[in-house]
Amino acid sequence: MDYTKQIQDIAGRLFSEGKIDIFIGYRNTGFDENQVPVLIHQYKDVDQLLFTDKSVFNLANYLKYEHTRNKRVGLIVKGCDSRALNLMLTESQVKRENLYIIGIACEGVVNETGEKAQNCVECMMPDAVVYDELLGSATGKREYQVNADIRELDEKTLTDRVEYFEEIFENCIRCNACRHSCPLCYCAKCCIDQETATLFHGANTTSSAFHALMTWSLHLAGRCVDCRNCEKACPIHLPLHLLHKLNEKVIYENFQEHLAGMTEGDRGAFYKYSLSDPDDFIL
Amino acid sequence: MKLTTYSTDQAGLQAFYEAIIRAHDTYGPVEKFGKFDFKKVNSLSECDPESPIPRTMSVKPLFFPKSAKVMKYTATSAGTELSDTAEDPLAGKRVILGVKHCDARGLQVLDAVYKWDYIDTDYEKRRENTILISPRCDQAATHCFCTSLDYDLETLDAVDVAVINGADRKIYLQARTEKGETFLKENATGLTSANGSAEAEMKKQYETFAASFRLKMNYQEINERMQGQFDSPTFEEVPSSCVSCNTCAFVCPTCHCFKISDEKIRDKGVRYKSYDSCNNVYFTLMAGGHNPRPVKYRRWRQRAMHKFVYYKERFGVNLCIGCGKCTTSCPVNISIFEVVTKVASSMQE
Amino acid sequence: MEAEIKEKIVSMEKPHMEAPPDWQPVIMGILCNWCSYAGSDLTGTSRIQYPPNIRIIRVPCSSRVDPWFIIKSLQTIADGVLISGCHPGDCHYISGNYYARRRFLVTKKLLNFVGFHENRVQFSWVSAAEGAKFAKVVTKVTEDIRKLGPLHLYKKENS
Amino acid sequence: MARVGVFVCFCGANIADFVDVPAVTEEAKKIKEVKYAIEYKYMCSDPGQQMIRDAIVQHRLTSVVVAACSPRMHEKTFRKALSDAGMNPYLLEVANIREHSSWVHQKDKKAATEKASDLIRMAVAKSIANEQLHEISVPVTKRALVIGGGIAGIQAALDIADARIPVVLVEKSPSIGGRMAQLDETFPTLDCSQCILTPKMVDVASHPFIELLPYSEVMELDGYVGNYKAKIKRKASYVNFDTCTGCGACWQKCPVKVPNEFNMGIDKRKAIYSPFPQAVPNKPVIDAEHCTMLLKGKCGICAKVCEKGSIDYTMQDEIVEREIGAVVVATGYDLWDPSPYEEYGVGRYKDIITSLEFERMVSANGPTGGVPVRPSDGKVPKRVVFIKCVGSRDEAKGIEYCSKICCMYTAKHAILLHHKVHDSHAYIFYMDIRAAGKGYEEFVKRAQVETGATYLRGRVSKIYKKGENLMVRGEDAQLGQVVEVEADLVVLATAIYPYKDNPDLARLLGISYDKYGYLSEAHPKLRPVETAKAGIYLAGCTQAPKDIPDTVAQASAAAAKVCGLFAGDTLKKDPMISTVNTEFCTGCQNCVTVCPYQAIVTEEIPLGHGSKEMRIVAKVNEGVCQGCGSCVAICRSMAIDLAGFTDMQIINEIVSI
Repeated sequence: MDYTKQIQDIAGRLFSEGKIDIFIGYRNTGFDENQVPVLIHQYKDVDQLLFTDKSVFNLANYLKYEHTRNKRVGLIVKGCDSRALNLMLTESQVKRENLYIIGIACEGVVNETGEKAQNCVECMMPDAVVYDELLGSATGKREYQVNADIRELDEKTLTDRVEYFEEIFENCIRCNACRHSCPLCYCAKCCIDQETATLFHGANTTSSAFHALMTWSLHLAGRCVDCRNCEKACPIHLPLHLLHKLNEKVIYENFQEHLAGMTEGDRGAFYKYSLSDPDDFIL
Repeated sequence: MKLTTYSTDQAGLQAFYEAIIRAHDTYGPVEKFGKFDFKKVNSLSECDPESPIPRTMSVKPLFFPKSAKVMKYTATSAGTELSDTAEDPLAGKRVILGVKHCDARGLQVLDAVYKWDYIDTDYEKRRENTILISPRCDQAATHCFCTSLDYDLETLDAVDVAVINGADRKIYLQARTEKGETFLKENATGLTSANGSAEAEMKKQYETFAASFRLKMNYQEINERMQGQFDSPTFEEVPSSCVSCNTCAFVCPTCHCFKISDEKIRDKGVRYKSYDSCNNVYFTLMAGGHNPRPVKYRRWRQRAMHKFVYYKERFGVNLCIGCGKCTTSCPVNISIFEVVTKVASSMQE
Repeated sequence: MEAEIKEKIVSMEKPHMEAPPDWQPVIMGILCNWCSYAGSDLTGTSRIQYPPNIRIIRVPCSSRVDPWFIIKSLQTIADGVLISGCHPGDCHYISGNYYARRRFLVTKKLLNFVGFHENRVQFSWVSAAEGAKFAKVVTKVTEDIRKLGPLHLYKKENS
Repeated sequence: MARVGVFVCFCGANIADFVDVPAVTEEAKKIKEVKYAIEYKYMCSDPGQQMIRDAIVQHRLTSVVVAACSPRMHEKTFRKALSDAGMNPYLLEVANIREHSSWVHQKDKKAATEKASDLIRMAVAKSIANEQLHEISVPVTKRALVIGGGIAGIQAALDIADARIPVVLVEKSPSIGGRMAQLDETFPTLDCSQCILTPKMVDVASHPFIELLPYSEVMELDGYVGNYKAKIKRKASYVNFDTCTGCGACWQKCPVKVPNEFNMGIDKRKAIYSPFPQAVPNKPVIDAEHCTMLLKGKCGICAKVCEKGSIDYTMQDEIVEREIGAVVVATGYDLWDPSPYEEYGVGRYKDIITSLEFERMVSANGPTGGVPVRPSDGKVPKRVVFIKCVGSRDEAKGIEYCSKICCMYTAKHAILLHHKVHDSHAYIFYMDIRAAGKGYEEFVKRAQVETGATYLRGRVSKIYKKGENLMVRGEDAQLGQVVEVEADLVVLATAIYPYKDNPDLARLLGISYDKYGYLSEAHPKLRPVETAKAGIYLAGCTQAPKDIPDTVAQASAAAAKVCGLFAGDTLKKDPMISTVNTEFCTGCQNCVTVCPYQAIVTEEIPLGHGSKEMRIVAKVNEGVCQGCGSCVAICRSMAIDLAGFTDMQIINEIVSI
């Protein structure tokens, strides 16, 4: 998967036609084969741009910062990224008319070790769902499948799960990188930083980490697009996707919904209801 | 001072480590979620002192933990009584294996601020009671540039005991401090004394190591140039891809910003001291609502300038030690090396 | 005598942790004002007895209950949480309990996934007329949680 | 620094017997913020309240906790006590130690006492976060909109107008009167429907406080209680009502014939028509769907014959706007379509008619001059079979509910038939006879005795043709045998069903409706007239099947509600509603999605201080918000909070149990 050429051309065109102020893409770090997201402001920089299966980071994230607000932005989105973008549009965080979106029919990106990332292996919608032009050939929606790790953990006993997760929450250093790298965590001030939380969960203790991560995952329930920005950002490499995938599973099994942000206007499972929702868990 | 040196082979070293683990509270780099992190160990099999650089975390958390109790209190109508927290788990005598030299340098740099006008007794105690055993690196990793930041053979006093893989396939253990000296002597069983003979080997090893660096900077020059760079426009563009995720500060061996927070339930409360980061928007938010660093590039500037200028001005040492941990952990792979060199070089343009 | 026959209570999630002999579970009850709280009042006025372990908070509607409240309760003093609202369709605010129901299900499953026994968090629909049902529900929940023993997961230091 | 006062009540023996009140008070004194705590026999008594008032002043209390009975009991009482002492009433918290402790733990005094202390500690913690709140007052436009000009609408309009409150009465057909105008005589007194209805219709037309908008429909309603704005479409009538005298020349001459809705299509009306002789207003309208002039531009006879020149083919629909404070919805009912009953041959056999068609036939001003006739051959029927519960109470083919009025009107029909055709005989197939109501049972008896009608308990299984008559085969459950009755005419008591456009109306008004399309009341027992949306009320069959007395009663009730709403110059509202902190609001509008009352709108505010760029934030409409808190729980950035139940208050409670 390499669209470097096409993307450089498009970005060049957009700049020369004066259609955009900023183009958000990827460039090489210059130190290793990893890539840095880059915000380009002028035509002469477009040759930095590239797009390969190492273009991992979800660029929609950059639309939540002051320096892109109300600017005309061109950006590259893979399948998952585009659904995050769709949610941002639905939740009116960005204006569609300000965006020029290059959608990618994604073939999956690779992780540090060079093999295809888990979320790409399990990806249910690799094609961009919102775009001005699409690169690659769309392969369409795939069947829902339960995440491998979730299936594994579900078989564990309660006490085993307790041990497993305590490990996770103890190791969390509460740098909040997960939150900051999530395109859907765009709040002006995160509830975790507000008095209602800091008065009781201000320290970086395990219990606070638990509180923060649980709240976070519940705020993303039915919205998470599984781009795994959070997991890549986590310096401790905590398997944060577990929380989201579990929510996804529960929501799929009970409300027959998955793939957040497929259509603009869909806010996710928590913001609607059906009279026939399961009631049997209630006394 | 005269440095005691012993030599041994791989098996001997393992035995040495095992002996230590048996005899002392020992910490070592333990693999967690595919990354190394310092944890208490009870057998050598749990940890890998030779684990490759870079590691996620430095040894900093063992001296300045992510969250530590400052005090406890009980608030009733009778008044508020303070009570001390339980025994500090990190204050006891202990040995840390597999400390990278950069980690140790980090602590050395931190000493300057912790032993400055106010002496942080907790920190001091932890430092005093700890022996750092440090295998010397043979190969620089992608983002390492410690050699550019006054790390050379002479300033090895950051570690107590250095472990050196000689080019002659021997492994040398050398005390670098008095603490190390006594410790090494106490635990020398099974080691052959090799005073003097090690120096040449060490030099060779160091040279090959130094040669393996891809990143090099002229620190003096950078430092001087940066001083005039406060208003450099480069600061505004370079970190535009930063997502202010704070990771860099949390993994940095020398970042030492913290916040104080209470957790009160019913009438009992605990006061904590926890990591904070200057990349955090609310880090500089004042009670009145004014925030001098509301935008990302200003926070970034603060970070870079603090690392390469301010700290040096104040304490005479550079705050950044070139370990490359921030770059390794950065979700968007921003390299502080790249940023500062860019900024410094931007002056000529 | 009785103390001897009674077998020891251990924490469900952490079997190695044993409850002190005089341990009593604490349950946080969050009730909606119009149905369940009124129902609990009726339990009182009709003098129906139930275990004294529950502490009740009044909220206008079950839809006011943020999953936060559940997590915070479990992290502080409570060993379990009971949340109760109007029966589906009876919501004083038309649709509140429908939204709440979705949130509750996901929260319950998530908590269970990370290690909380499913009975730690329970929900019920209790109408203003169901004083007897409220007593029954509280008794059940209390007994469930007594069986589970004290909660030792991610508790605040000083709780 | 918070200074809380705690007042623990013995409630005579109610609390004191099972909770160690003095111990509880001592426990409360230990709490840091508690500056004063005391117990007393009856806190709700005058001396009790006096204690509270004095303590507030003496100890400069910042909030008050009363530990006594349920807040649902005495919260108001104690709030008043606070405000009497010059303290904001919403700084009160009630710890419910009676219903929640003493009464339910009577066997375990120790535990009950502990629990009481905990409940107090929680209340204290909450009260610390209490804020001063002030009643919200919303201005009201004192004008009511009544939708539907049937008996319900007429009654509501008259009652409201008689209270000297202006009313806008909107009726979609050319004349008010509705279903009742189609009826001949009414049970149980058999007084003529027209005779009792038309005077009211005339009153409406002539009432100084009623603005009658016939041939009109409500298109839009926005705003909130006391401050609605309604857009109403006045359909083009092509007749200038101001000059028209209703002489009728036009409709006598009009060549176009159209089935007459008012007579259930039994006879024909013209393309320009007034629905019935006593119509109000008694002015014709042109039915644009059939008028050849409007369709093809040919004809124009009515214009020629009109002496006043009132005909205007160029007339257009117009939209009028009215500011109103309250709405009464009285859109009435339709008949359920019986075609699923194929075995009855509905649609196949001409001589099967619905009860309303029969009603029109026997009506003095009806198409057949008051004599029932067979549609097939115009003969007067002698043997008439009435079938009840056609559609009603039939989950298989029809609907679950009972239409309520069929038992009575079928009895009435039997009597009317007997009056009009003396030698006739009525057979009535029924499931049950439901004659609950003043004089109803007597009326049914009268029908049976007076007309000798044959009441057959059982359902009809089949109707088939025999010669020119119909054979009705059914079961007589009492004899347990199949019976067959030869009938000249079969009358189906078809179920009452809401108009198919009821749901659209409901959506337009922002109120809810049930699976059939009946509009939903706020509470089935205690608020049967209100809807969930403040300021919108229901009257008549639009809410559920009703007979005339019930409908009129509900209409008057709705009117009373409107008058009550308009009693003051402003509406007073409980201040416990949502408020937005625009600093944190991200403008994602999830709150807008979940709010059941459309109480949240969005507004644009500057991005920062004095910045040109704007951003969207949520805005709560004080008038509409009911304070359920759905938006608060859904708000991820915690930008919305609910006064009286803020996150801080609830969390304080949680961490102090």
